Amino acid sequence: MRWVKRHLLAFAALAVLFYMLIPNVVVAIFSFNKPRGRYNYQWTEFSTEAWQHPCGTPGICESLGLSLRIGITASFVATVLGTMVAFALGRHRFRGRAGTNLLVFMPMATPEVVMGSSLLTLFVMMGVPSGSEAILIAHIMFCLSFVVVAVKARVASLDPRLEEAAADLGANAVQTFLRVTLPLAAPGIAAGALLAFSLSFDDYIITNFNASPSSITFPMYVWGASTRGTPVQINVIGTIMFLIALVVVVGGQAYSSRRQKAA
Amino acid sequence: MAEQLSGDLRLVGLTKSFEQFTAVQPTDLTISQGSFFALLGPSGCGKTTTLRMIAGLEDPSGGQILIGDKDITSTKAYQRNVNTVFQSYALFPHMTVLDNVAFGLKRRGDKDAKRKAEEALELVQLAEVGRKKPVQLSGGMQQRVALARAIVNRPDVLLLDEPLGALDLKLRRQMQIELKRIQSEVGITFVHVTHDQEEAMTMADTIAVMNGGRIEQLGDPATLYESPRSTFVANFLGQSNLLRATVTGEPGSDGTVVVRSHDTDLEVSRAHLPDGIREIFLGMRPEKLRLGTGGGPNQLKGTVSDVSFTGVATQYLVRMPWGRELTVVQQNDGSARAVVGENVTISWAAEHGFALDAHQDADAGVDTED
Amino acid sequence: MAEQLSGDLRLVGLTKSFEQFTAVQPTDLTISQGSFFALLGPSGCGKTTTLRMIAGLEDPSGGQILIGDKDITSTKAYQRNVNTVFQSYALFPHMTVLDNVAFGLKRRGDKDAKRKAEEALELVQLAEVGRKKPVQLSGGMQQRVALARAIVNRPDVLLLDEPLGALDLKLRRQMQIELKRIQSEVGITFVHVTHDQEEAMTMADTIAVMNGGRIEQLGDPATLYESPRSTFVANFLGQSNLLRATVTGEPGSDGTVVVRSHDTDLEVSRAHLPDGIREIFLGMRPEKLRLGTGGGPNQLKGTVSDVSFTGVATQYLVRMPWGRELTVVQQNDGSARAVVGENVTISWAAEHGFALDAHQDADAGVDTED
Amino acid sequence: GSKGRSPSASGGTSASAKSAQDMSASEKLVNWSNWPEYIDVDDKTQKRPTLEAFTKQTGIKVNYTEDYNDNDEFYAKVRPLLAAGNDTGRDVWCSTDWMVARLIRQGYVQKLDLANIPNHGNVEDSLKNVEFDPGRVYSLPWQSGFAGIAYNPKATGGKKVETVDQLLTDPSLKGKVTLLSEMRDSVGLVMLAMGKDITKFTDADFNAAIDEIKKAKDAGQLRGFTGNEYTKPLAAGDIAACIAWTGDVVQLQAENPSLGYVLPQTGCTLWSDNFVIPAMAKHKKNAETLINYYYDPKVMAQVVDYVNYIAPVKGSKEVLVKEDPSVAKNQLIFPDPQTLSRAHVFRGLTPAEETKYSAKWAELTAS
Amino acid sequence: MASVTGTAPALSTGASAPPERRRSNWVPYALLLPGLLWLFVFFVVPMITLFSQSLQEGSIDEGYTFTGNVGIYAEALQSYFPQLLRSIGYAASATVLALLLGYPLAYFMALKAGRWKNVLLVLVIAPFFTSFLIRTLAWQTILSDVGPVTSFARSIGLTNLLQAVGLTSNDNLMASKFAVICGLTYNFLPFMILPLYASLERLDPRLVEAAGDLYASPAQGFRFVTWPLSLPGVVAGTLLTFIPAAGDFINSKLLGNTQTVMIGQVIDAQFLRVLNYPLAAALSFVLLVLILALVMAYVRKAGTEELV
Ligand SMILES: Nc1ncnc2c1ncn2[C@@H]1O[C@H](COP(=O)(O)OP(=O)(O)OP(=O)(O)O)[C@@H](O)[C@H]1O
Ligand SMILES: Nc1ncnc2c1ncn2[C@@H]1O[C@H](COP(=O)(O)OP(=O)(O)OP(=O)(O)O)[C@@H](O)[C@H]1O
Ligand SMILES: NCCCCNCCCN
Ligand SMILES: [Mg+2]
Ligand SMILES: [Mg+2]
Repeated sequence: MRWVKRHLLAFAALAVLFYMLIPNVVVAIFSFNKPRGRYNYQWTEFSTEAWQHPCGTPGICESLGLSLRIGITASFVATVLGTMVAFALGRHRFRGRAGTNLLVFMPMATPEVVMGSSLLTLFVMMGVPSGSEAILIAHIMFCLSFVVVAVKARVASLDPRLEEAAADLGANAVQTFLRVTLPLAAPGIAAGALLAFSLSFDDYIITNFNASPSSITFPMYVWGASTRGTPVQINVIGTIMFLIALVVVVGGQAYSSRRQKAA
Repeated sequence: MAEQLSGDLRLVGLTKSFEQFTAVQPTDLTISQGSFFALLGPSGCGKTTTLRMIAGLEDPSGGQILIGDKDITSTKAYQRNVNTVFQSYALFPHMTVLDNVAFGLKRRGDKDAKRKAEEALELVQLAEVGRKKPVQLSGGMQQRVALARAIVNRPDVLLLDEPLGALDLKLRRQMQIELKRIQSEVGITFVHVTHDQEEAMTMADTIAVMNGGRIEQLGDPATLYESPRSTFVANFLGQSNLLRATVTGEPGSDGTVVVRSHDTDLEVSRAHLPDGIREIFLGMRPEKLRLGTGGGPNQLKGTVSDVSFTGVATQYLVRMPWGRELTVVQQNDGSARAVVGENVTISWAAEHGFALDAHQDADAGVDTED
Repeated sequence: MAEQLSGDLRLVGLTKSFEQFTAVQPTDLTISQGSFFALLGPSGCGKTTTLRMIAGLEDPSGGQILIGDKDITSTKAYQRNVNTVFQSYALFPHMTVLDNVAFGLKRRGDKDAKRKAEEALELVQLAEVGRKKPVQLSGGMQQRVALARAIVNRPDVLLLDEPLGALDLKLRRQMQIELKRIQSEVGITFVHVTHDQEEAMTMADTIAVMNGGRIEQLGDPATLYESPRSTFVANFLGQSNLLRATVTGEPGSDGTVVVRSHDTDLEVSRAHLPDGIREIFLGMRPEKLRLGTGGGPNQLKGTVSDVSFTGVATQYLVRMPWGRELTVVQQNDGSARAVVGENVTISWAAEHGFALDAHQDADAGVDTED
Repeated sequence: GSKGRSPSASGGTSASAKSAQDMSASEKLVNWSNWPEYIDVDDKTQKRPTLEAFTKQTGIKVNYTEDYNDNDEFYAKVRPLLAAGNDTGRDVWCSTDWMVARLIRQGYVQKLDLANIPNHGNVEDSLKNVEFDPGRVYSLPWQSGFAGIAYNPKATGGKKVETVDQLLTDPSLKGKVTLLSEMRDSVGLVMLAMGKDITKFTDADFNAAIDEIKKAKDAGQLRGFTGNEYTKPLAAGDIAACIAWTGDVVQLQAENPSLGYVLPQTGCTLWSDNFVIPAMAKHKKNAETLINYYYDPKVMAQVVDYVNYIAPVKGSKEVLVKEDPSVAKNQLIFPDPQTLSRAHVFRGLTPAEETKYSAKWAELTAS
Repeated sequence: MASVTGTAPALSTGASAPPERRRSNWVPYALLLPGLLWLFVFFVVPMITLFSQSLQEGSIDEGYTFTGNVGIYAEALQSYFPQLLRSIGYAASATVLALLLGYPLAYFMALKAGRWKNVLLVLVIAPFFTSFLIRTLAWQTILSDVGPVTSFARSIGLTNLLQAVGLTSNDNLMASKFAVICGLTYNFLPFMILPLYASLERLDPRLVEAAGDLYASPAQGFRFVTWPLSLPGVVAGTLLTFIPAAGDFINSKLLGNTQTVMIGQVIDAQFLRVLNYPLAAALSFVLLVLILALVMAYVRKAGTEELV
């Protein structure tokens, strides 16, 4: 009993973690299902068929590919733009700081429905056709704020004396930036990019407002499929993405801790 | 850039103001090449600002900085042949120790950067930690890396901003010895900022005591210590006993002058008395005072109010009839010790006293905290 | 909880092991009520661990802790009448200084918490900063707040874990005086951890020198300093010159014994020589050595290799014919100074030497950095 | 758009649809948006046999997208593009009658070039001349069907659900009933149950039906209003009973024979979904070729055999009688006059009525 | 990846202004320009367009004309006040729940997990990469009326209890207030945990020890030291949870019923089904302003000055 009491916190934490992971577990389990009809909601039979043909349903891998392309492009652009803004905010004093902060904060405080619909109104007015370009623009927009916030936190905690030390040791402004500032801000930038990618990859609401039939992203595909019965391949791809994320994050961790420990 | 235009470091009317506030008053100073120069003063007196101007990290509001004949006032930091050991070390956390040390050389395109960096690490006895990251080192080791990183560039001038401030006493003493050794080995000009006076005195050839943005006194350690020219220097550089006194007599044939303090006649060397001043503070260093009558013509009686043993020496506080306590330090060389409550006589030689103009604050420099 | 079951603090066989490693060996110790006790030792020797066990922040692996007759070994930290001044201060950053100080009183439901906290702040001369947040204070001020926060609870025992470690020398000396004053005013038991030996000697009634989880020697400062019982204590508590020697003679009528070191006969008090040992280290403190022949029967000749002026005193390194350097400290009381290269004689009185068993490391405790 | 006017502006009645340059010849492609589960699928390979055959036959690739889940939703998706005169990315889709009426009125669909659809004459006579598209100038039906009541006995505890009343009030179904977001089907069925004639009802009739549904909603009886996405939860048993479209349920019954489906005694709705070609479609001719293909009775029979809706193409029954008699006998697929007498077509609405009723319906369903 | 938690200080308390730099003054503006331009063109301008849209009148067929009709706001509020209130209520409940669930986990990860810390962190972040739609659909499966979870809940009387307190309307778990709030909580939990973790990880454990040393029981130590010091994380986490939760409609759509419709669902339907653009736009602004007002009030109360 005392043992239980002492480990109460651990139990609570693990219970919460369980709650957070249970859908993934269910998704993974059902990725090995062989549904009798067209709906994959009831366990019938073990099968690795979907794993052997992850693209076996029309459109699924195209939509995954599109989501990955948009996710990578959007997170790249948002990371570049956001990092620049974060550096300005974290490293410089200038007039209009407060306004800039507000402008960066607002997209995070705006419900997605509102953002998606307002963009649609604008695009229609400007004659920008719906489709992957429109989606990309939207994704860059809402990822930007999150990148700024993630990178700014890091930049603000950087010791400005390190840059002075670099200058003192003969590094000019460009060298100082490339050799000292950027590497030190890198974890924040990586975190921002990762966050941006996951937000873009996962977005449905804003995307839905700006998509065209030729730009079905993976979440839209899932949504569409859910109205008719989701193919097992969706579970397979969901599980693969989860595993990739685990590998990427664990790998990143291992890499940075190995760098830290470097003999 | 690589040419070694070495020479004395000269500050000419150098000054720095921040908005409302002048951190460094116009300062003229020459620091000769290859010397170990210490800048000493209380917190906020402008030491770091001065150093930063020399390094090029702060733009002077006025004046010039020269090395030899070359005016470097408007040269950028990365173009100056000056390096700094920062108080915070400012080691690059993402690089190995070796990369840290090689950083400056690489920026200048030195082909031999790695070998030179390894040599520099050997100089500070850290050859074996080159592959580690700075966080994996102790404070003392980090400090030595910072030193190697600066020295390896063979700058004309090396600036050290309280490099030992964060170390504990024992390590600090060790590092002081090491710094001295390195300086005599590489022979470049060291400008060392500290607010530990003992550190300054053991290490420097010349000390400048700064106060409120001005250099208050400049000289070799012994001269500064034995003949301070202001109460501030007297109190800041070591401890001083200051007695308010009036010059009553004329110089005698033995070169001493009689002054009167608290109804007692005391003698002070003529040489130590500024001209034309009658109201003075008579100052005596604690270690110059003797308990007993053997010390000289000057004698005061009092009661021991505190005794504290510090190992090498014992420090006594002796309360004077007029309430003030004098500090006496006596080496524990086996001579008899006084006890609290004992009535004692304090004596000292006339030449060990120094006189200061009484028109200043007797406690200036005592309490360095604001 | 509020009852004041005061009395001596006793550790009985107290020990602490972390997994593979024993940080504190079984220790017996009695610290009498109202005394100022200092725990001294190099980094990692187990000082903090000992304190944390007393505070209840670490569970002992064995042994007991008693205050008076009350066994508090298994009492929770928050139920012990013991308070700690942490090395890091550990002030609550989100509370005002006053709230920090009142924290402990409020937890015990003291109605008068605010007034008492204000008084405590007055005691440490910080009455006027009560409304500020800790970050707005200088290091020295923060340290005093931490002190007030602990003292205000009138604990049976106050634990101070290197409270001055982060302060600079000048501020440190000031705070030492203040701590002493407060201790004598409030009269509670202080257990003070430091690795600054000078601090321990000036402040404590009793000092325990710890090494590798054991208390190596215990006593009042002067005894510990003058009669260390191991090379570790001799080197760690101040500096020592240690000469390898062999006891050659029998005790003479004057109470001295003749020992032979580097082909020279030297004398040492019989009282300072442990029984039955022939191979010894003969130890002399630097301030006990005289330059010149006036010091006593023991004389060695050598050459001055370094002179360093520290204000109060001058430190000489004198190289012996067999290569080793001896350290001599001489108070700057006006006596003549030697210069580098000068051939000098060093002398000392027989009763100022101490002898240690030579079967130990002569350099133990010299270099405290690992 | 001009200032102060919304981007949605344009419209007015009887505007004519803009056409784009037809790329059919150079791009052998047609983009078709359709409702889910509305085409034949080979359950083993997940391929669509009639579509593949079409491609083989004509060399025209079909981008078949099942993104038509609900008329309003789909209209909202394409309307901004149509209004702005842009290509919607689709060459053909299947809209329900009333939506076709709206699209024609808005000028968002193009006239069919019947020369490209020689099979168009195969359309059932009853569907040839419809009110909203006299002479079938703009549209041709794809499938017809009824909206009736479906239930899953597993979830009702074996109970049959056969009346609209049960749907709306039976406490044992509380929270497990869905209606269609398609106003004409849901309101139509309720009005019929209230004894009204949906071919000529009044505002009051309409309002009364709305009130009835609202009562059920406020009581917590309804789980939701759905487009075509009711099928999976119905099959799973998460929906106990609902208003559903015939073919969907007949398809489900193949896997879940216990599923019940009834056309209520009080009456059900009958509707068609029709091919239309939107303005600015890039592959109009290919779309017409596609329509023509499906108007071959043999092809249509193949589709109907799978989707189980009512074929609008003459001769397909004959094909099926031979190939799959069980389907040919199914009243829901080839209804006899008696069954048909129970089915009614929701009357056409004036634009003003449509606005008014949709607003009411929206207020009920979208909140 | 610990650094993802960098978001935390994000919305947290006033980071001190950066030191003055000796760079020429155009540098910050050059850095800001592309990013801010992007935000301006694709966020601010659409917002203005949307606002203008809300003040137009007309119909989808006839087109809309700007009339400055502010009455629409009254209408929007009047018709959809319950949904608005419900959204705030659900979002607030989900936020509180996420805090209650997230805090122990974040605390455990930051202070007790030792070498498991990174593993746990990874497990918290990784689900982000499985589309949240897939995960929400998985909840449909898990909570299915005919699934084992619901059966179990029935057998232990949980369904009755939930029904009694009005969180469900029948003996199922799905399609209820309960399911929606659970779904919202689940979906935004990582946004709560990461900032909490970041601020708890910065917590100096010695402060908690100091509280114990000063007679604070573990509960008091938490109340007076740990909790207040984790407030920046709490503020950031609650904002990052509450804001998107209040505007969400996926959860209420997929897990709710006709009684649990949230305002996001209404806006979505008005935009994408009903095509009443002015009303939809007005509702969007009502929601936006309401959220901003709540956030401002909250942030002021919580004592955080700089938002980002
Ligand atoms: N950027 C600045 N803006 C305004 N005032 C400044 C700035 N930098 C320094 N000062 C002020 O100039 C004075 C001198 O500062 P400086 O850092 O040179 O002192 P210091 O002698 O190095 O003190 P310390 O011993 O504490 O390091 C201080 O009063 C400080 O507050
Ligand atoms: N939680 C722990 N787990 C394992 N080893 C520990 C732990 N805490 C302390 N130690 C070890 O116990 C030894 C004594 O540590 P302690 O902190 O008591 O030293 P100290 O005398 O206070 O040193 P310092 O002067 O550096 O503060 C050290 O070797 C330390 O590494
Ligand atoms: N699965 C195909 C369903 C087609 C339904 N059409 C809707 C007609 C509405 N009256
Ligand atoms: Mg400084
Ligand atoms: Mg310690």
